[in-house]
Amino acid sequence: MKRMTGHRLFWPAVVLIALLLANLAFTPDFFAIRVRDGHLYGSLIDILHFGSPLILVALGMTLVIATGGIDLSVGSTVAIAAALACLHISESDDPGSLGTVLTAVAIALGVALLLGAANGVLVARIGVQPIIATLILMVAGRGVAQLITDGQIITVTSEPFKLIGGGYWLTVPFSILLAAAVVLLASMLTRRTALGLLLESVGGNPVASRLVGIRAAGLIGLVYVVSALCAALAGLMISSNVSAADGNNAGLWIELDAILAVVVGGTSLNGGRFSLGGTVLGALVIQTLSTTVYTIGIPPETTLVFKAVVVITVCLVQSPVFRAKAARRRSGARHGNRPVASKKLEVGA
Amino acid sequence: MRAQPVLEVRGIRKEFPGVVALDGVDFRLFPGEVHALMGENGAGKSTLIKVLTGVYESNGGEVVLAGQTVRIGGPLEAQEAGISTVYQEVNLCPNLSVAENIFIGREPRRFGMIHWSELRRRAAESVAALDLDIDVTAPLNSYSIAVQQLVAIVRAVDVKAKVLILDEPTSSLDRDEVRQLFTVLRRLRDQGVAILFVSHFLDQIYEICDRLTILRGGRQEGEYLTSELHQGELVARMIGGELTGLAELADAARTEPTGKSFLRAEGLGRRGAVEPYDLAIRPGEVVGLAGLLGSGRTEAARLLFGADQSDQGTVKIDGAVTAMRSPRTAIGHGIAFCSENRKAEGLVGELTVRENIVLALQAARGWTRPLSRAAQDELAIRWIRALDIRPNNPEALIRNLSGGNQQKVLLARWLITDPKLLILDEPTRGIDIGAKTEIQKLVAKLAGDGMSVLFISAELEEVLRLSHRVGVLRDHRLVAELRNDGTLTPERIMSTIASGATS
Amino acid sequence: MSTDTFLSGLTRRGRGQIPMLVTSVLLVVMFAAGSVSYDGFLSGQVLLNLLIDNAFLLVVAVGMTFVILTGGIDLSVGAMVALSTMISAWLVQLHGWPPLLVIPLVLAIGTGAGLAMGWVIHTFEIQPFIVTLAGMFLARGLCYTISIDSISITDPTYTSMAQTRIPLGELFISPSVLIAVLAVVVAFVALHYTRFGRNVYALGGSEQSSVLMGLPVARTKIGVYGVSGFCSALGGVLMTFYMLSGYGLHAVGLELDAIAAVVIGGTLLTGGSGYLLGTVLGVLVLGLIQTVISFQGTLSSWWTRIVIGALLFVFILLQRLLTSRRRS
Amino acid sequence: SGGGSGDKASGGGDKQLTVGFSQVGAESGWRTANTKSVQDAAKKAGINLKFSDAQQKQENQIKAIRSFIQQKVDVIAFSPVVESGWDTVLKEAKDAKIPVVLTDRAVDSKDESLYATFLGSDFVEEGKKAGDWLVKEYQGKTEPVNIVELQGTTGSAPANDRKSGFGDVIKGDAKFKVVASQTGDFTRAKGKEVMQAFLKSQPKIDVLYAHNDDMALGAIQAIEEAGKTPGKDIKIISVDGVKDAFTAMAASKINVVVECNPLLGDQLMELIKKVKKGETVERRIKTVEGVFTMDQAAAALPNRQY
Ligand SMILES: Nc1ncnc2c1ncn2[C@@H]1O[C@H](COP(=O)(O)OP(=O)(O)OP(=O)(O)O)[C@@H](O)[C@H]1O
Ligand SMILES: Nc1ncnc2c1ncn2[C@@H]1O[C@H](COP(=O)(O)OP(=O)(O)OP(=O)(O)O)[C@@H](O)[C@H]1O
Ligand SMILES: [Mg+2]
Ligand SMILES: [Mg+2]
Repeated sequence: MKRMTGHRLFWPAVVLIALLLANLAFTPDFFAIRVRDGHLYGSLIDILHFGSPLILVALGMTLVIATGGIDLSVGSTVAIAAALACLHISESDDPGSLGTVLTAVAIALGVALLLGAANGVLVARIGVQPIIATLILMVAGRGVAQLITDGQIITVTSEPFKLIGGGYWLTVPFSILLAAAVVLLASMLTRRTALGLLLESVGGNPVASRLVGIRAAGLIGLVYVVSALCAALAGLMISSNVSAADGNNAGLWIELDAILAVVVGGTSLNGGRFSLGGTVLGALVIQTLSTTVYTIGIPPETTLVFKAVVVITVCLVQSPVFRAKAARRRSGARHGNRPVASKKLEVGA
Repeated sequence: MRAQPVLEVRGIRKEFPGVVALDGVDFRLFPGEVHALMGENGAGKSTLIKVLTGVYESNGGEVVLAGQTVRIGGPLEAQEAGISTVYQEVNLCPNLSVAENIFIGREPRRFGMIHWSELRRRAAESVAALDLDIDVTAPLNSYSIAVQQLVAIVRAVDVKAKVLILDEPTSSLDRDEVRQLFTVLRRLRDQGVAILFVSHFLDQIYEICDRLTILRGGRQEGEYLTSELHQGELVARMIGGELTGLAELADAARTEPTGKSFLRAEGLGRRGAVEPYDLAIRPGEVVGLAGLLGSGRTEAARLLFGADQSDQGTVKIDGAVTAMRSPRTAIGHGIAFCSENRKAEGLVGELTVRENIVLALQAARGWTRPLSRAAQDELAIRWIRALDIRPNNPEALIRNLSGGNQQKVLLARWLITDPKLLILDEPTRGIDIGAKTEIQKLVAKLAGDGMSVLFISAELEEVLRLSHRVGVLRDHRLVAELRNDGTLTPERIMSTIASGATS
Repeated sequence: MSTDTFLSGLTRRGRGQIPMLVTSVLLVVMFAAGSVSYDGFLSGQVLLNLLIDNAFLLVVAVGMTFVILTGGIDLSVGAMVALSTMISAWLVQLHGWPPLLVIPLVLAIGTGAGLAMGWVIHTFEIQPFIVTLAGMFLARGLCYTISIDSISITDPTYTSMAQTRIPLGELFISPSVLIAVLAVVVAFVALHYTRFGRNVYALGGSEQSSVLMGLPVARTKIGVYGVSGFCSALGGVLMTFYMLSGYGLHAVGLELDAIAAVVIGGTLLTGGSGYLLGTVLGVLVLGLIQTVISFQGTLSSWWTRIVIGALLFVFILLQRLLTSRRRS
Repeated sequence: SGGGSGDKASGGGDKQLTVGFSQVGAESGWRTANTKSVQDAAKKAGINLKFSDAQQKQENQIKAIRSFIQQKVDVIAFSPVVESGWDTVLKEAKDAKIPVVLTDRAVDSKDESLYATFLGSDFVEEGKKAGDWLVKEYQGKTEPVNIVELQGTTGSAPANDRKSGFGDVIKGDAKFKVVASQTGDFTRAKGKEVMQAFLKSQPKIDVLYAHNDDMALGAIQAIEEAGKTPGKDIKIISVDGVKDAFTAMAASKINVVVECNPLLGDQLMELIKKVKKGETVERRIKTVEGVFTMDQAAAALPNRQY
């Protein structure tokens, strides 16, 4: 088992390391981490810092995908959570107080919970296909976020709120700690309890899962709620990082990045087996990729071509079939795998 | 000997990561013969067939077709080379109609377009040739696994190939269908088709096969003429030892338990599936269900488990009316249901053997009370040993197991939940004779310890061997309940089915 | 018993059609509601505009239907549409190539790109999502490498394609509508009356079974991405007619619209089940929602989104409830 | 709510004017202010405004204009998503005898008769103004000036034009060097992220040119976190002129803001009335826009409306 998980994460890790090394070639002190003003400072820290929201969203997405679903609404949830929290803080008399910030966080998470539950009900109870069920919220949710912010950017100045996405704790960016804590919690929840097994079963064979008595509807509802909560946390991070809520742009297209992270992490979109570690690696790969674009100085008009090349390389490297084919080509004629004779088959009469 | 073989393999070797499935197997198939491939579960029969038809690439050895060494790149090439195959699990498309499943890839066409009416007409004809009366325009997944198996056979037979390979085609079939199938096979054989036949039913082998090849543990044990090898010896060569008898089982079944019934169905029915029926099962009692293909045995059982919703009647458990809203409710009341359709309704292919075994138990405990890893391992290893599941590695992915071994895992899944009522729908499907005996003994023992069992099997002998009472279904109606008092024979059940009356 | 069997046989056969029926009825209801609420809504031209304005989406969604029926997905379509407009504009406008050469070339490029993606998906067993996502990045990126700006087309062939009105009595349609309808008809025939089409369904039902049944899985799988690539390129050509320009930011998010149209039309994302005509209905639903919004005309940007979401929600909910009631 | 009240009331005495207005979307605070200005002005002028949001898609805008034609509005006004590709639909409008007024962005149509007039800013001009300020600021200095640029959404008209206008001006002087240029998608979060990477990969940055205020505001945070002083260690040029930017400028964090005025509602309504009456109007009407520097910021701040 241990060897297998090791295997599963091996290739995403290789890709991540390769990307980091590529950066090192362009920026010699890329790996340098200094302490500045009592904060850790360096490119690697940035990657983790900016990658944290994506890690969170991708984490929730992994669980949804494990059940064979997909959640397109996370971007809108990010925006709604950000907007709600910032609105509450900016309208309160004492934006700097911890109480205000805690209520703001509670409001954001509470609403996200409702949104996730709505998705869950649509998918699990009413039986709408996940992509459409969540598309509804994706479209409408962005409107709701804009409605909350009145289409403007709400700027907030609140020290405790700033901590969530932009602050530091024990020299480490708080968002990294928060993301790490959520990752840890999620892996405990899925691997220390039976949740992981049951989710994989529901995603792997829903019919059989019903017949063994798994409460699939409940589980599916749960993953959409978790996904929405993760997205809301990410939304708080994103808005806190820039001290502003942007209903129009916060979390725009993050669902695509999150799904990509999940897939790069080796979880199949068909549901079933999932790997949270893989997802974290996948999210880091994507964030590193963006950073690489900035550091190498790839012009914006070729950025996408570059990304395409990297993504396809990543897939190929991860594909066992590709590796096998490449290995076979390298070992040339030596392989004895094929039957001796290879006369082309004639169509029988 | 006779003419040259149509198909011959020499020294075939096939390795999977960690398993050598075939190790230097030789095998010949002559035109105009029915040739049985025999062996225990996991012996390598299906793998050999898949290598023959190009599904798997072999790691050595050669395939000779009509005297020429060939490389078959896949099922498509095999088909083009005149090899038609029914693989072990039903491998058809559940979403397509029966007619399409029969003809897909070689649909009749007119002006380059698929000629639908012709296709339907011909499909109906082919289906009728096997004495099947079904609507060929309905999607395949609306039919039971047995019908699907027949459709797969129809498809393979219809191709008019030189070589016909059938991997356990009869595992879900009743005697009538088997008889029909054999008629067809004999006709084909007489036309010179070479037929490769796999089955765990010895009497079927002796009825239809001219020659047999025995595989044991991935090696070829030998090739024999059926007429020259008697049953006992065949079994001994397959399992490499003696098989202990079944006689005492039948006796144990006679003493019928008394007492209050654990479960009682009253007027339970579902429109379009089963007509209202009454059935009671006492603790320690084994009730068999008999009936023809599509008679509604599975559907009757599914109502008891809440897998389908009943729309009439009630279920009483320990005397209290219970609404079977979902399998979860049923499980909560100590009912277990092992489905006949293991691929669609049983296995979670990506999970390991261990995980598949503990799944039902874990689901019943809920996700907050996980079984510890040690407990899981302990359970898995115990049942792997008890049912002789091969390979004996609890971490193997279940989809890589042989059909029979998968079936054993599913059985284990339900046995560890220690249910009060165990519903077994074709539990011995695809299981070899050795293991079948073990399983039957196990069921008898569990019943002896007080478990109620509802036992459904297409093999009447098996039903009779285990059951105290046999419910007979016909056309979705429970027509009779027969006491297994020693006088009950398969023939009497058959005649009950035929007359449709209580006898 | 016989009535039971008969009935079950009937529902068995009819089951597939019910969602389509429900969807069409809901569509009519929606149109009726629009007609009651807004002046000028109840006119044939509004209906025809639905087709004129969504011709390219329709074509793209047709291609997407093939892919989704096999259980795959193609995220590259929007970017391929943009790339097609870009290549057309670039070659015709900046290099003076004749349209009659450019259009087939664009179609060939689209088909080729689709086939290439299909090949990668099949040979290396990589998830379609990620391969076509890379395709999406690549196609958009290529747009920008050609030009960051939007390129206007003034070529007479293109302008006449754009501005020709084919009269239908009082009303009119554009040539693009004819092309789109033709694409639908061809695709319908291909899906329901050719082996390729049936193999598409089989592949979606079970890939493993398709392999074991000896169906040409590789050809089919690569083929559907080719079809989708072709349809995106054709959609791109239609969009070039519609916009008379090539631009890297054209058709952003079109893939989502296409997928939504296919799925609203009743096709299962898991493959194997669905109808092409459902896709047509899906496109009409999306178009009609937009028409309603623009007739309403008083919605702010965010209320626009919220109302689109809400209408979609109501539609999906009704569709779902009505079909499932019928089934049980 | 943000929407109009939806009253179909027939307004004042004479026949009420119905105007179809197709907006690009709601992608930024600037845009929202623009929308609001148009909506408020319409209400004030007693014009029945049919508003349609294109969500940044040209195809949606074309559809909206078609539907306006269908609804027989009196005048169509719109802010084109891009410049090209409007001929067909504008011709349809012309055939239906509905005059068209462009706002905010122009269209590049050869046929001048397709629209009556164009009211709005000139993005190239804005880029030039930004460049002019820079040239003036570094007049007489000789040491090289390293500039980083935060571009808007790749391919969008303001990004393209602000880049090229700026580039044209500084091209003349070899000491100006754009050492890094990336897109920040017009958002704060992206602006901050990209700036943070720039700060690590570029050894020396003298000037930041951001295509809009939001990116500049994001970048300021990154600069501060890197221990530098925005406005001093790194000079910042930004475009748009939203309130937050003025606040930052008043705090000496932004050196100069090139205004791009979204509040053209009243002007637009005037124009529309004129056009409807058949009066001749200028083909190109520029909105009043200024360049604000640090010292003017505090004074201008109270007047900022958005
Ligand atoms: N894809 C695979 N990966 C790994 N091991 C496999 C795979 N397929 C088969 N095996 C192994 O090969 C051996 C032979 O399996 P096979 O299916 O041929 O058995 P069989 O004789 O058909 O048994 P049964 O009677 O149960 O169908 C088994 O040990 C099985 O676990
Ligand atoms: N003539 C037929 N032959 C077989 N199945 C039929 C026929 N007509 C209808 N069916 C359908 O096939 C399904 C099979 O029912 P069910 O599975 O309950 O039967 P069964 O007695 O368990 O038979 P099997 O041996 O096929 O499992 C039912 O849905 C039934 O409606
Ligand atoms: Mg087998
Ligand atoms: Mg059955």
